[in-house]
Amino acid sequence: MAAPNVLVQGNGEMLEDELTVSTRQRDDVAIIDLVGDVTTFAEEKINSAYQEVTAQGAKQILLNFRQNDYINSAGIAILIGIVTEVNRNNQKLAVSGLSQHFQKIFRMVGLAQYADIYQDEDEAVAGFAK
Amino acid sequence: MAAPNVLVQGNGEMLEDELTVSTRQRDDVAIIDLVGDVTTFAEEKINSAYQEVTAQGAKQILLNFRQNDYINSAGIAILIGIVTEVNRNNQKLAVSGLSQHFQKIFRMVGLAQYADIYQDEDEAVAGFAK
Amino acid sequence: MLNKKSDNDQNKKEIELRLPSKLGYEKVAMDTASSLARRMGFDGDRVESLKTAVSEAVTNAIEHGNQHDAAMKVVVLLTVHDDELVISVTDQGRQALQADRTQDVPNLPEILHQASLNPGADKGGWGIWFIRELMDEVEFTTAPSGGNQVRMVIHLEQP
Amino acid sequence: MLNKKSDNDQNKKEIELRLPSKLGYEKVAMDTASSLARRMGFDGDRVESLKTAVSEAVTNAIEHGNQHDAAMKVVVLLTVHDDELVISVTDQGRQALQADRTQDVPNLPEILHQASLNPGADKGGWGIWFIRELMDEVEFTTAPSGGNQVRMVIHLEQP
Ligand SMILES: Nc1ncnc2c1ncn2[C@@H]1O[C@H](COP(=O)(O)OP(=O)(O)O)[C@@H](O)[C@H]1O
Ligand SMILES: Nc1ncnc2c1ncn2[C@@H]1O[C@H](COP(=O)(O)OP(=O)(O)O)[C@@H](O)[C@H]1O
Repeated sequence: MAAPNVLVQGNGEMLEDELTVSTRQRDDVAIIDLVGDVTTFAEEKINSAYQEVTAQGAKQILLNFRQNDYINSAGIAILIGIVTEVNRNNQKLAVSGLSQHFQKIFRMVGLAQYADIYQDEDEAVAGFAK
Repeated sequence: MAAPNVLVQGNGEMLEDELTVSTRQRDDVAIIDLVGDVTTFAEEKINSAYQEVTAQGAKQILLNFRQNDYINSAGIAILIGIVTEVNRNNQKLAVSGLSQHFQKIFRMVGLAQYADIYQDEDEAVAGFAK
Repeated sequence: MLNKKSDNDQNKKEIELRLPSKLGYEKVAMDTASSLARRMGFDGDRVESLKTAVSEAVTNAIEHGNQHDAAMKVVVLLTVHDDELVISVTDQGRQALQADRTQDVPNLPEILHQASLNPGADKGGWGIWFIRELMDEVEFTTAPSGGNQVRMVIHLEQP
Repeated sequence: MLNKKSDNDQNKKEIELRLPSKLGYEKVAMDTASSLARRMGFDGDRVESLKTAVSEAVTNAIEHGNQHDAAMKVVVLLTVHDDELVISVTDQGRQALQADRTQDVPNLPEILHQASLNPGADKGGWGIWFIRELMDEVEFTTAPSGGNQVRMVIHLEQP
C-alpha cells in the first residue's frame, strides 16, 4: 500500500480530501472526531491529531467516527499505525460511531482486539470510566 | 415521446418497473398513491387507477406522491393524459407529496394551472373541502 | 466541440460510461452524475436538476437516437473541471436529431387542446426543453461517429 | 473468462465505466455499483460489501496496475444478471499482479509486531483480502489487453 503522504486541498473537485478531523477533551478522554472519508489522504490529519492529544498527555483516546461512508484499506492501515503508537505509549484506544458495515470490517481485521468498539461517544466515555 | 404501453415485471433487474400504485377514499377525495418511479412504465398502472376511481364516481382526485425521486418527461406526459381526462369528466385534480424539485418541474410545465399542488395529503384534503 | 477547454490534462478527469440502449439504464447514468456532482460540491437543488437533464438526454438517446436497440450503446462522458461539470451524451444515430426540434418550447394548453380532440395525441416533447431550462449551457451536435450528441454544462458556484 | 454466462443477450445488460487513474475516482465506481445494486434489489448490508470490494479493486488498479498515471484508464464492467451482479475491474498492467499476492491473508498481530520494530513498516495488504471475504466469487486473471483483471460476483438472494 503506497500511501503518498499528501494533503490535497479542495479545488472544486472535492474527490480527494473529504475528511475533517478535530480534537476535544471529555472527562478523562481525548476525543478525535473524524467526519468524512478515511482514506490515504487522511494520514497526515489523523496522525497530527493523535500527536497533539498525546503531547497533551492523553492516556485514553477515542476515535469518534461520523458520516464515514467511505473507510478503505488505506484508512485501516492508518488506524493500525495509531494502534502501534497507542501500544508504544501505553494508552487506551476505543472507537465509536462506526456504521454496522465498518464495525464488521474492524472485527474482520482484528482491530476489535486493540480498540473497544462502542455505538456512540457516550457509551465509549462510560466504557473508559469502568 | 414513444411510450410503449408495456408493463414489465420484476425479473431480478428491478431497473424498469419501480412504481406501486394503489387507490383509497378519504372524505370526498379519491386518493391515488404513487410510490416510486413515474416513467413510461407507469402508464398502464396510473391510467387503470384513474379509471377505477372514475368508475366509482370520483369527483375529487388526489395524486399522492411518495418516494418519487424519479419522475421523467414520459411520466409528465402520462399525468397530462390524466389532466385531459379530468377536464373531460369535470373532475377536480390535486397533487401532494412532491419533492421541491418536482414541484418546480410541475410549475415549469404549467401543470400547476390544472392541479393544485399541496405539500401533503392532509393539506390537500383540507384544500378540496374549501 | 466536445471539450472546449480541452488540454493535455483534461482527459485525466474524464469519466466515460457506456450503457445499453434499454430504458431503465438511464437511471445508472443519472445516479453516476448525481454522485459525482455531490462529491464536487453541488447543492441538492442543482443535483436534482442535473439528474433530470441527464436522464432525459440518455432516454432520448435510447428511444430516438438508438431506437431501443439494446445492443447499441449510449456513451456518457463526464468531465470534472474546477468550476463546472461537463456532460456529453452520445448515441449511435440510427435516427438523426432534427435541428429544429432542439428549439421546441412545448405549450401545455395547446397539448391539452389537441388531446381533448384526440386522446391519443402526443403529450410529450418536454425532454429537450427540460435540459435547456435546467442546465447552464446546452449544445446539440453530431459526433464524429455520426451519432447525435448533447453537451451540457453545469456551473459550480463557489460558496 | 470475463462473462462465463455470456450469450448474445448478455452484452445488452453491460455497463462500462472508464475512469482516470487518479485516487478519488474509485468513489465514482463505488457509487455507480452501489446505485445499480440497490436498484437490482440487494439489501443494504450487501451493497456496503460491494462498495468496499469495488473501491478496493479500483484503488489497486489505480495505485498498482496503472501506477498512478492519470492518463491510464481503469475499466469497470458491470453486468446485470437476473440472479447476480458481475463486476470486472481491469487496469492497463504497467505493473503485473503477482499470483501469490492474491492469496494473502494479512495477520494483524504480525503487522503490529513489525511496526513496533519499524514504525515505517507496511500496514497494508488488506485490499485483496477484503474483496475475497466480501464477494461471493472472485477471480484474478490477465486481460487480453495484458492488464490485470479482477472479476467479482455478488449473488442476489431472492426474498
Ligand atoms: N438523441 C436523439 N436522437 C434523435 N432524435 C432525437 C433525440 N433526442 C430528441 N430527438 C427528437 O427530438 C424530439 C423531442 O425530444 P424531447 O423534447 O426529448 O421529447 P420526446 O422525447 O418526448 O419527444 C423527439 O421526439 C425526437 O424526434
Ligand atoms: N491491480 C493490480 N496490479 C498490480 N499489482 C496489484 C494489483 N492489485 C494488487 N496488487 C499487488 O497485490 C498487493 C496486495 O494488494 P492489496 O491486498 O490490495 O493491499 P495493498 O494495496 O494495501 O498493498 C499489492 O501490494 C500489489 O503488489
